[in-house]
Amino acid sequence: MDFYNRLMNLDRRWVYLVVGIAVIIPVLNPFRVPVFVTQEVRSIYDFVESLEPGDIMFLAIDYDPQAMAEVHPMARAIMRQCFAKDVKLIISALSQNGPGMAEQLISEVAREFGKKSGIDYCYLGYKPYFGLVILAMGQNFRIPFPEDYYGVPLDSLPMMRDVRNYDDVKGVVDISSGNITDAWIIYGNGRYDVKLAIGVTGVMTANYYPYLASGQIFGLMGGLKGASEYEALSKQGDRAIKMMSIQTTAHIVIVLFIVAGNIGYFMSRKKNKK
Amino acid sequence: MRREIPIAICFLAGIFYTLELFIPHRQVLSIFETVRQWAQILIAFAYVLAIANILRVNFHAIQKNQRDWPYKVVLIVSLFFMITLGIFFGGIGEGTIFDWVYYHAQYPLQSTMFALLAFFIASAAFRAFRIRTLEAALLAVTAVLVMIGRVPVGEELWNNFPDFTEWIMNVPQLAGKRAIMIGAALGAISTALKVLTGLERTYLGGE
Amino acid sequence: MKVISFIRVLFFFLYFLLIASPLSFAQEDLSQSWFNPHRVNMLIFLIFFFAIIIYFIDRAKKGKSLFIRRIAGLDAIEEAVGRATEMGKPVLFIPGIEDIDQIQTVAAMIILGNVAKMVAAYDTPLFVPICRPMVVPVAEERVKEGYASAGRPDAYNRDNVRYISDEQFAYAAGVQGIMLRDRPAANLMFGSFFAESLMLAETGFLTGAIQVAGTANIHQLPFFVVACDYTIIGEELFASSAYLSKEPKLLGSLKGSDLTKAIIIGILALGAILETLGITQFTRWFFIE
Amino acid sequence: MDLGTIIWNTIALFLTVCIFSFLYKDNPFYKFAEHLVVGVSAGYFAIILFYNGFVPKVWIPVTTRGEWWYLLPAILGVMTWTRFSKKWAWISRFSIAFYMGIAVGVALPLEMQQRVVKQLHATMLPVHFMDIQGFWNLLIILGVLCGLVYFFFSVEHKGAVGGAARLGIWILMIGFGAGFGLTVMGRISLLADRIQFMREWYLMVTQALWGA
Repeated sequence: MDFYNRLMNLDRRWVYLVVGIAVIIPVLNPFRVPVFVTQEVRSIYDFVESLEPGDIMFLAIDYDPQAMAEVHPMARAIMRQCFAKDVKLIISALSQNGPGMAEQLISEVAREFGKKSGIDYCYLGYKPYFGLVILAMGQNFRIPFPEDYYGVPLDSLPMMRDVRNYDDVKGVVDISSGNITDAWIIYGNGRYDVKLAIGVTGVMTANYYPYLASGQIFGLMGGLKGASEYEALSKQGDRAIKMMSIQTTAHIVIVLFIVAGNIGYFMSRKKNKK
Repeated sequence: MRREIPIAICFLAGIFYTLELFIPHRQVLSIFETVRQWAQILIAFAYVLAIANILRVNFHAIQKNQRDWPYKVVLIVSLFFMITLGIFFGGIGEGTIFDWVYYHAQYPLQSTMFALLAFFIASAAFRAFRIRTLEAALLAVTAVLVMIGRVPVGEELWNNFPDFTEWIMNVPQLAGKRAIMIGAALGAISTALKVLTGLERTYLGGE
Repeated sequence: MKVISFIRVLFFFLYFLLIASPLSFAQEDLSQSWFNPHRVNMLIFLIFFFAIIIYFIDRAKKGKSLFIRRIAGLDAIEEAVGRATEMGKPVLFIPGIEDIDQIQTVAAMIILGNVAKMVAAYDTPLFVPICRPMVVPVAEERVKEGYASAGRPDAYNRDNVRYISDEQFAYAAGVQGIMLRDRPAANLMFGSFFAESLMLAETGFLTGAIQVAGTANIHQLPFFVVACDYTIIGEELFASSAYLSKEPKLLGSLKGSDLTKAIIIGILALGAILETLGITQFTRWFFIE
Repeated sequence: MDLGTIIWNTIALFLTVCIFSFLYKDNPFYKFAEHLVVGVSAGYFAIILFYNGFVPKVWIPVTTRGEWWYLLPAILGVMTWTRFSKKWAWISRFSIAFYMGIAVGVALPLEMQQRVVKQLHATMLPVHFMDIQGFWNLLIILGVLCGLVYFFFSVEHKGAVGGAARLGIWILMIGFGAGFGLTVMGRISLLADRIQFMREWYLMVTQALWGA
């Protein structure tokens, strides 16, 4: 068998081996791939940067644990950036399986920055029917959430004393893996004019560009790539960036295999014709 | 009798639940919900059939000394091992042995099976993405473009690469997906309708 | 007379278009009422579609012959089974990983019956690994019936319909085991598949089997298209029961579904034209909360 | 690091390697792991259904609250067991029919709503040439139309219908290619996750044996 034929009929185990190596190397020796920051991610970063210490921002953690790999780094980076700047956070978790995961993240980051519940942040937790919850919070956070996640009445939390509704927060960043994003756009922004930015999974990203163009959202982070951009900008964490390097090598290797297979196919066909 | 009654049951239950979408009455909805719970209970009981099937098939294999029969012993022992742990060793809560076995045996096994897909997806791409016909070309070229567009290499090559992949997702991909979805839904609905009216009674089996 | 009834239909149409169109986002409390007025459009669509299907089934029963185009993937089933029997190797039928409540699984069971009939004539084993308990009895019955109708009830082996596991990847592992060790020469995969699709199709390719797959799960179709010899796409799966059995009542429903598609194409074109002209009433009528 | 954790994690590592060994070829270790995962998961589901299906939904309501009507589904469930007898097997059809009826009834309107009417609504887009989106809208509409034509079964794919169907299949192919390319990322993440686990095991064991 000549070279091209052999290339075309390469044993699958060589493919496995090369793909394995392409993933193992960046896991063991993480390197940085260039991160191109897009405007839609930068505007979220700029917004958070523009906040003063003591300002309040609303962070909506609206995804299930299955989507963690892609969007968790976004939530983490934004939370860390806020706490580093002493910006206060109100956090909700409107996805059914999300509250426990959100709580873990919050307590982990809060411990790192020495932040206290009720003083530096307020975790509202979960209530069903996200559309209605988002609408009700436009009246007063206390309607859907008389108490926070830990069962403490909002009225007794120092940071919530003068906070009633969206008018008292500087903006909302919604990180989501499902249609809760739509509710935030339709009800949050549409009804109450909330200044809104979103972070979504890779598959969802394309659907939300129209809202960016129309100004209904001011920023958009899409999937692992958006997360890595935000990490690079804010310099808070590098999980998504690391993952990006693994993805890059693996994708390149697979594409090269496809190209090699086609070269083998065309060259051997050419020879057969002769 | 043996056929007509089941068909009647299926028809009534089907019509009842088709109407659910149109009746917002609270009490009625709670009845719907209760009866739906019944279906879940039914499955819990039907699982006995599944276990019986596993035991029968594997016992026969062991009895006949079929090739690989020692592994069937592993299968049956591990099945009973899990059931024993769940019932006699503290239930299924966090920190029980059942939980530990789940996290350190079942979970790694399953997630490694899942991870094998990374290799399979590569070998399938290598083998099948040969540009033999126009259809194959469209398939292969789109896949390669989307793969490149998802990682920073794309931007390195061409500034608008990510926008281009998004266009692929947003226009041709979306159109194809919708066409399949609408067609498949119509097919599913007409099959469902035939089941409901008893025209299609395969699920009941033969006489 | 015709004119009058036409006007009546038109009036009816306009009434729904302009007055009853369910477009309000009203938050009124419906928890005590017996009908949700916002879903009146859905009800009409459903009744309309049912009527078309029933009409065509009825017509087909009266003996009007119906044309149906060739579906390569379904012809390939026969070819694959034929090759397996020639080689004296088993046939593997995988009915997806969802329960019998999923319509795709029902469609798979219909195909299974036909495959059993094909296989029964020869002494070729037919393996059916199963992922959900409720599918077990149905599949057993289907295979038994298939063998019986081919005149070989004695050839039916109950142990070949095997429950494997409810867990997706445990199921995939079990099926891979059958592929590797029993070496079926034909793998038929029909039903609702998820991530395990590529696992099964790649392992099947390794063993050199002819593979025919069909699913309506859009996200898994790419993998079947890439790794199998023939792929049945979306609605073709549901059409298969009519295609394989050639029963007039089933062919009739296919015709009805085709007409519905033609109507949908018309509605779509009309909607786009009206939307382009800035008339949004029509589109809104297809809005569902 | 206590010994228990190390032992459990070593078991997990061993099983992980067993499964990966399949990539080279089928072997006794993989066979062992394969049968183990099938057995363990079948047992796991039996227990989960027992504690989540039977205990809270039948046992507790009937024995502690006296809500006897929860026995009805239990009877339906027991009826499936008649399949063990040749003579009475037909009784199991009642349960299957009940289950099918509910499933089909729930699915019917939802399929219509989610996959037909909502998709239709989303596809009725304005076509214009003011910006590029207006033109893309035209492509989307044409794509959906041609895709639908491909699914016509009762007309021969010749002439105009054949042309549209062919265009339809091209669109589907582009969609499949995109779907394939998009999935690669997720699958690679899963592999990275397993490799990360193996690395952590290595670090844990070396630390336990030789200290930090």
